[in-house]
Amino acid sequence: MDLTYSAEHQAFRREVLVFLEAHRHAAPKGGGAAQRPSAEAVAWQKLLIAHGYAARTIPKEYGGYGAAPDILKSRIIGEEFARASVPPGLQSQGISMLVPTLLELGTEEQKRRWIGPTIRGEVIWCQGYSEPGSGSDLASLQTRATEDGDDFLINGQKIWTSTAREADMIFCLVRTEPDKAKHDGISYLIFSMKTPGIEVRPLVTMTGHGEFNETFFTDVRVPKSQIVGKRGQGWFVANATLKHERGMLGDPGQLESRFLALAELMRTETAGDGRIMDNPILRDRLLRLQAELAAMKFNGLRVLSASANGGDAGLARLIVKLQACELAHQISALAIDALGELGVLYESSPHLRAHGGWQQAYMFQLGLIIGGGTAQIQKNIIAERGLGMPREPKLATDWGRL
Amino acid sequence: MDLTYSAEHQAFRREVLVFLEAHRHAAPKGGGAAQRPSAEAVAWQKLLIAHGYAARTIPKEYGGYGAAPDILKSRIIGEEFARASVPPGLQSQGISMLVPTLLELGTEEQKRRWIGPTIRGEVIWCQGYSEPGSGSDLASLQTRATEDGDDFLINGQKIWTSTAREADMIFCLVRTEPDKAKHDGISYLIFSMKTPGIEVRPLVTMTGHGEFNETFFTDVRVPKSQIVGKRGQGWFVANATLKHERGMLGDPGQLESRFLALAELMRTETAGDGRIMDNPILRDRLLRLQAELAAMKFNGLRVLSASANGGDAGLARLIVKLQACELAHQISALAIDALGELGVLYESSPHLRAHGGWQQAYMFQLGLIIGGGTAQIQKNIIAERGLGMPREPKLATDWGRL
Amino acid sequence: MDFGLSSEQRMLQDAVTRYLSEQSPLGHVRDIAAAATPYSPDVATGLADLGVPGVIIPAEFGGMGLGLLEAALVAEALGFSVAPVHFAGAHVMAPLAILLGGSDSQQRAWLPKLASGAARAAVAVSQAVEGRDGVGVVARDGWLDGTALFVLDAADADLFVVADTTGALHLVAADAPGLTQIPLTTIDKTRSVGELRMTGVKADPLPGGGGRTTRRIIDAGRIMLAADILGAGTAMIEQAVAYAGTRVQFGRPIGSFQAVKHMCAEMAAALEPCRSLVWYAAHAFDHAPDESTLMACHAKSHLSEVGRFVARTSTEVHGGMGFTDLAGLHYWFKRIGLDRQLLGGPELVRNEAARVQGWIAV
Amino acid sequence: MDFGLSSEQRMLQDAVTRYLSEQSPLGHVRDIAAAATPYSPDVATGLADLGVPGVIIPAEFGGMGLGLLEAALVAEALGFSVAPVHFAGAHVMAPLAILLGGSDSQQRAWLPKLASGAARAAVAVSQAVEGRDGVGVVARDGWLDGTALFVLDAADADLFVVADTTGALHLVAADAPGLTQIPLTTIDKTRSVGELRMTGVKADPLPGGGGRTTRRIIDAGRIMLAADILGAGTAMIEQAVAYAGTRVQFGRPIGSFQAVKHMCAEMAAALEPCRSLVWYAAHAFDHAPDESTLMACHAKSHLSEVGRFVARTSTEVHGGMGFTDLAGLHYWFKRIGLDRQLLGGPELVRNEAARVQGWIAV
Repeated sequence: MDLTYSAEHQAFRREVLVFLEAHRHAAPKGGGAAQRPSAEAVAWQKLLIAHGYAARTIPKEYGGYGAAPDILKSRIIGEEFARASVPPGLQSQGISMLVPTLLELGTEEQKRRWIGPTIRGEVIWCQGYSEPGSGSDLASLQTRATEDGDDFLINGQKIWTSTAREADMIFCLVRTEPDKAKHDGISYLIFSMKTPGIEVRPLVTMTGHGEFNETFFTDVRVPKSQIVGKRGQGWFVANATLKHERGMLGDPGQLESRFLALAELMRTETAGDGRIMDNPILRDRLLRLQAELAAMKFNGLRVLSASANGGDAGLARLIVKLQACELAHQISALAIDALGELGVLYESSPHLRAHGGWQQAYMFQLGLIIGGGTAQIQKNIIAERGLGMPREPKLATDWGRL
Repeated sequence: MDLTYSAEHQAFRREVLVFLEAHRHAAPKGGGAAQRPSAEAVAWQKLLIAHGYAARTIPKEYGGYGAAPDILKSRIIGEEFARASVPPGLQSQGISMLVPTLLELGTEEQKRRWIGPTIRGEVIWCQGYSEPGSGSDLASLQTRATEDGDDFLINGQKIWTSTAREADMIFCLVRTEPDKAKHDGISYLIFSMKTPGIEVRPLVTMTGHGEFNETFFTDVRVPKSQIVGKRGQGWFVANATLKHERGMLGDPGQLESRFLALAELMRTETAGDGRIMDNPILRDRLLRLQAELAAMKFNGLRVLSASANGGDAGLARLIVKLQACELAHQISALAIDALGELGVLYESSPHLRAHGGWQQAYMFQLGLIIGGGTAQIQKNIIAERGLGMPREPKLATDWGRL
Repeated sequence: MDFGLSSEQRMLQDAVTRYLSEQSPLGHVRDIAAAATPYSPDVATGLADLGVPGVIIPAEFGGMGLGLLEAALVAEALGFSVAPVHFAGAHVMAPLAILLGGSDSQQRAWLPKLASGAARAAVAVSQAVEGRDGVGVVARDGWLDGTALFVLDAADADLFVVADTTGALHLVAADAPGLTQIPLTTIDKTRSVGELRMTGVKADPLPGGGGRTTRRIIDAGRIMLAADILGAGTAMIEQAVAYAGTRVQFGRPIGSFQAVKHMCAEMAAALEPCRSLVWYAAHAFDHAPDESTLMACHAKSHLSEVGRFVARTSTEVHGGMGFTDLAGLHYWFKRIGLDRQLLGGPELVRNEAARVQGWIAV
Repeated sequence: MDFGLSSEQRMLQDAVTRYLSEQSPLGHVRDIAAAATPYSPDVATGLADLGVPGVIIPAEFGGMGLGLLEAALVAEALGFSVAPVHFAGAHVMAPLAILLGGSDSQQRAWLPKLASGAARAAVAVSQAVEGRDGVGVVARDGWLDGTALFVLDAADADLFVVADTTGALHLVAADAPGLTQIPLTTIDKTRSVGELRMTGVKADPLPGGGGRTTRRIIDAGRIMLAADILGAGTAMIEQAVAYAGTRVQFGRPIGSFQAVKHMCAEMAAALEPCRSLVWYAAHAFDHAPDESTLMACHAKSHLSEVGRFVARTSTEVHGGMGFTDLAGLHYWFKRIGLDRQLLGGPELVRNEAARVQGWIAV
C-alpha cells in the first residue's frame, strides 16, 4: 500500500503543471464535447498531442505522441487537468473506440488514413451497433449488407447513434452472412455519413433532449475495402471496441464531484427551520453515500494499480459499472429529495437550483444504468465471469463474452 | 367500503364475548402449541368445539361443530380471543393441513377414523413432504414406497418434520411409481410414527433451537389401504394441503403486535441522550414500517372481504407471503438496531431485552422468508400467476402450479 | 363488512378511465406537454361532463356529493392516464376549503361554479407544509403581501385559495390588482404548478379557514397525490409487463427471464397493498377523523417511496426504450416524481406522522 | 503508487488463514460455541506462535511492529474462519492504548507480555461510544466505581483497559479486589463480551489516556470489526456460490437460475469495494491522521450495512439448509450481527462521521 508517486511520476506531474500554467490561456471555453469541435478546440488538441497530453500512446507514424503506455501518467494528466479546470483532450467515440480498434485490427492503409484526422478532431465518427430489436442481444442485429459487385448495399436501422448528426463517418456492424450463426455473420464496416441513402433522426429521451439518434440506411453503397478485420469477424472486431466503452463508465472522479456538489447543496440550502444538512435523516443518507463513494474511489485505485502493474483486479473491475451507475443515481435522488418541492423544477423555471441538473442527472443516470449493458446483464457478467457461476442456457452469452 | 359488521355478525361477536367472560378461567395457560397438548388444553378444545369456536365448519359426523363457512365469524372469533388474550383452539399441522385434505379427498372410513381424534388433540400429526434434495423442487422427492404384498415398504428421508418427535401419525409423500414423470409417481400415505423403522433426529436451526427434525425411514411397512386419494395422485392430494399452509403465513395481526412491541421499545428504552424514539433516523425507519404495515393490514382486509364474498383478490393475495415475511424481518432488524449494543444479547444474558426475542425473531423470520416457498419462488408465482408473465422453461413449475 | 369498492364506485372510476383512454390518449398528452401550458381544456371539459369537478361538492351546490374515496378513485384514473388536467388542488382541496371554512355566501358564490367547471380554483398552501426563506404570505386587515410557491393547478385559475403565515385561508380572485402569476416549469408537463406574488392584494378570508381547515385540505391533497401515484404506478407496471411479454432478446420474450420477471413481481408486490392503503386513507378522511391525518401521511409517504421504485424499475424493464421518448413511459415517471415532492417529500411527511402520534418529544 | 497489498502482507494473511483452516475448522468452532466460554485457548496459542498478539506492538517490546493494515488483514482472516479467539480488543485496542497513553513503565510492564500472548487484555470503552442509563465508570483519586458493559475480549483477561466517564483510560488488573466479571451471552458464540462491576477498584491510570487516545483506539477497533465483517462476508459469499453450484433443483444447479445468480452478483458487487475501503481506512489510521476517524467511521458503518445484506442473502441462497445448523453458515451470520452492533451501530457511527466533518451545527 504505497500511495505516493515515484520520482519519475512526480517529475511528470510537475511537467504537466508547468504546461498548464504556460498554456491554459489557449484552452477552449466549452471543453471537448462530443460534437464537432471548434477551431479553438482543434488547435488546443494539436498542442496537447504535441506535448503528449492527448493521443499519448498512439504511434507517431499515425499522428500520435508515441509514448509507452503508463497508466499512472495518464491518471496524472487527468487529475491535473481536472484540478486546474482546464479541458482535457478531445473525447469522442472515434477517439475512444474506433482508433483503438484500428490500431489493433485495421490495415496499415486504414490506420494511416483515419487515425491522424480522428485524433486531431478533423474527422468525427459515430457508432452503429445497437438496433431497435437488438439491445442486450446485440449479436441478433439485422442490418443487412448484400454484395453488389465490389460494394455492399446496406439496408437497415441503427439506434443510439449519438453524434450521428455531426459525424463525418460511421463505424458500423452489419450482417453480411445471413446464413451463418448469429455471431459469425457480422462484419465491421466504416463509411462516410455523406453516402446517399442515410437518414438521421434525433431520438428524444426522457430528459427532453435529443442526445441520441436513429439512423436509417436505404441501399447505402459501401466499397468492400472499407471493412475492418475479415468478413464475418465483425463480432470479434466489435468486442475490441466495446471493451473500451465499458471502461468509460463509472469514473470515480465524476462521482466525487457530484457528491461534493450535493454536500455543498445541503450545507447551503435551507428548508423549514434550517439548513438541509441539519435534517438528520437526509444527512444520514448523505453519509451512507459518502461511505459508498469512498469504497468505490479506493476500489478504483485498486483496479488502476492492478492494471498499472500488468494485472487485472477481476471482480473489483467487473463490479464498477453496476455500482458506480447506481451510486450516481442515488446521489441525484438524494439531491432531489433534499430540495423538497424545489426539487421538481426543471428547464428555465424560476427558483431552479443547479440549472435543473439534479433532475437531468437523475434521468440521464438511469439511462446509464440501462445503457452499455443493463444492470441485469452486468449481474450476469459478475456472477459468471467474476464468481464462476454456471451459465444459464442462452442467456447473456453475448455481453458476457466481452 | 363498509367497515361495519352486519347485525348478525355483531350479535355473534357478543356471543363470543359472553362465552369468553364465562369460560376464560378454564383456558389452559400455555396456549395451543404444536406439541402434544396438555389435558387442560384438550378439555378446553372440547369446550371450544362444542361452542363452535374450534373445528367450526367441520361436519358434526366427523366430530366438528358443523357450521356453514363464514369467514367473518372466523375472524371475529380470532379477534376476540386475541383481544382477551385467551388461547384459541388448537393449532397443528394435523388440524390445518391433514383434516382439510381428508375432508376433500379422504375415504369415508379415513374421515371417520381420523378427523375427530385429530381436531380434539388426541392424535398428533407431522408432515413428511420436503427432503434434503427436494426443497423448492418438491416433486423431485426420492423417498420410495415399494410394493410388498398388501403393504408398501418405505425407505428414504424427510426433513423439516416439525413435531415429528411428539407425533402419533405422519402424512407423507412417497414415490410409488419411479418410472412415471416426476409429478405422476407420487402417493400420499398416512401411517403411525410408532411403525418400526422410523428414526427421528432433531434438526437444530440457526436460532439454536431444535424446532424441526429429520425423519429417516428404513423398511417401514405401511398397508396399502392407508393411501389418501389414488395411487400416483399424491401430488394432487398434497396441493390441496399446501394451499392451507400457504394461508397460515403473513397474519397481519401478528405483524401488528410485533410492530407495537417495537414502538413501545423505542418509546421506553433510552440510549445516548434520550429515548430511542427521539433518534430521528430510527424513528423515520419506524414510520416507514408503520406505513407498510398499514398497507399490509388493509390489503389483508381486502383479501378477506373478497374471500367472504366468494371472490378472490388475486394479486393482493399472491403477494402476502413475500411482503409480510419481509416486513416482519425488517421490524426485528430495526429493534436490534435500536437497541444498539444491547441488541446482540441473547439467551439468558444479563441486560437482555424482551428475552432475546428480537434476535430470535430476526433469525426465525429469515427462516420463514425461505420456508414454504422461498422469496424467489414467490416472485415467480406473482409474476406468472398474478401478472401473467411467460414461464421460464422448467422453472418453478411445481410451486407455481399450487 | 366489505373492504372494497361498491359497484357505483367502480362505475365512476371506469367511466373516467374509459373517457381518458378515448379522449386523452398518449398522443394528446404529448401535445399538451409540448404546449406552453400543461393543461388540456378539452379534457377538462369532458371530465366536467362526467361531473368530475364536483365530485366532493354537495348536491345542493350542483356537485356529485361523493366522498374522498370517490375522489381518490378519480385521482387514480387520472394518474393511470397521466391526464393533463387539474384535480387535487382545483377539484378537491379548493372546494373542501370553501366547504369547511367558507361562509354561506362564499359557498353559494363559488361552489356551484366550481362544481360545473365554470370556474376553476388553485391552491397555495405550500408554505404551511414547509417554510422556505423569502417565501410566505402575510395577511393584514384583509390585504395580502408576499410570495407563494408551488400553487397547485395554477393554470387558468379564476380563484386562488391562499394560506397565510398563520395557516389561515383566503380567497383571492385571479384578476385582483397587485397579483402576479408566474408559471413554474417542472419535470412534469402534465400538471400545472405556479407561483403567486402579491403586493397589497385584496383578500376574502374564509371565516373557518384556520389551521384546522388547512390541515384537512393538506390531508386531502396528499391522499389525492398518493392516488395519482397509485394510478401512474399501476399503468407503469402494466406497460412493463406488456413490453416484457413482446420484446424478444436471445430468442425469448424478456419477460421469461427470471431477472425481468422478478423485477415485475417486486413492483407488483410493493404496489398492490398500496391500493388498500389509499382506499382506507380516503375512507378514513370522511369516516375515521382520528386516523385521518396519520393515514394521509402514510399514504403520501409510502406511495412516494413505492412510486419511485416502480417508476425506476418499470423504466429499466423497458431497457433503452424506457429511456427514450418513443414509449412515452417517462410521462408517468415524471408524474410520479412530481407527486412525490408536492405537499412534502416522504421524510417530511413521516415526521408529521410521528408528531400526530405524539412520538416526538416537545 | 500501488494501492494493494505487498507480498509480505499477503504472506501474513495467508499464514493466518492457512493456520485457521487447519486448526480451527468449523468443527472446532462448533465445539467452542457449545462450551461455556466462547474462546479457544488452543487456537489462541497457535496464533501466538504466528505472532498475532503482537502484530502492532513494536519490536522493542517483542511484537511484530506492523501497522494497522496488517492488523486488519489478520482480522479479515479471523472473520473468514469465524475464529473463536480475541482480537480487536485484546490485540489491537489494548496494546494501542498502552502504546499511545501508557508511561514507560506501564509499557515495559505490559507490552512484552501482551506481545507474546503471556497476558491478555480486554477493553471496556463502550460508554465512550454511547452512554446508557445506569452504566458508567467514575474515577476518583485512582479508584474506580461503576459498571462497564460490552467489554471486548473479556474471557480469560488478565488486564482491563477501562474508560471512565471523562474518556480517560485506566488499567485494572483482573484480580483487583472489588472487581466483578460477568460474561454476557450474545448471539455470537465465537467472541467473548463481558460486563465489569467495580466497587472501589484500584486503577492504574494511563497518563496519556485522555479522550484523544480513547478516540484512537475506538477508531482502530472499528476498523478491526469492519475487517472482521469483510472476512466473514467473503466466506459467506464463497459458501453461497459453492452451494449454488452443487445444489440441484428442477434438474439444474440452482446457481444457473438468474435469480440466484443475481443474488450472488449483488453480494459480490456490494462487498468487493469494501475491501479497498477497509484497506484504506487501516492505512489512513497510520499514515493519514486527518482522515483517520472519518475513514474508520465509514468502514465500520458501511461494512455493517453490506455485511447484514450479505449475511441475509447468502443464507437465502442456501435455502432451508442456510437456516439449519447443518451448514453452520449461521456462525458467520451471527459474527456479522455482533460486529455490526459493537462499538456503535451504523446510524450512531455515521452521526460521528458527520461531526468529524463539521456537518452538524453545534
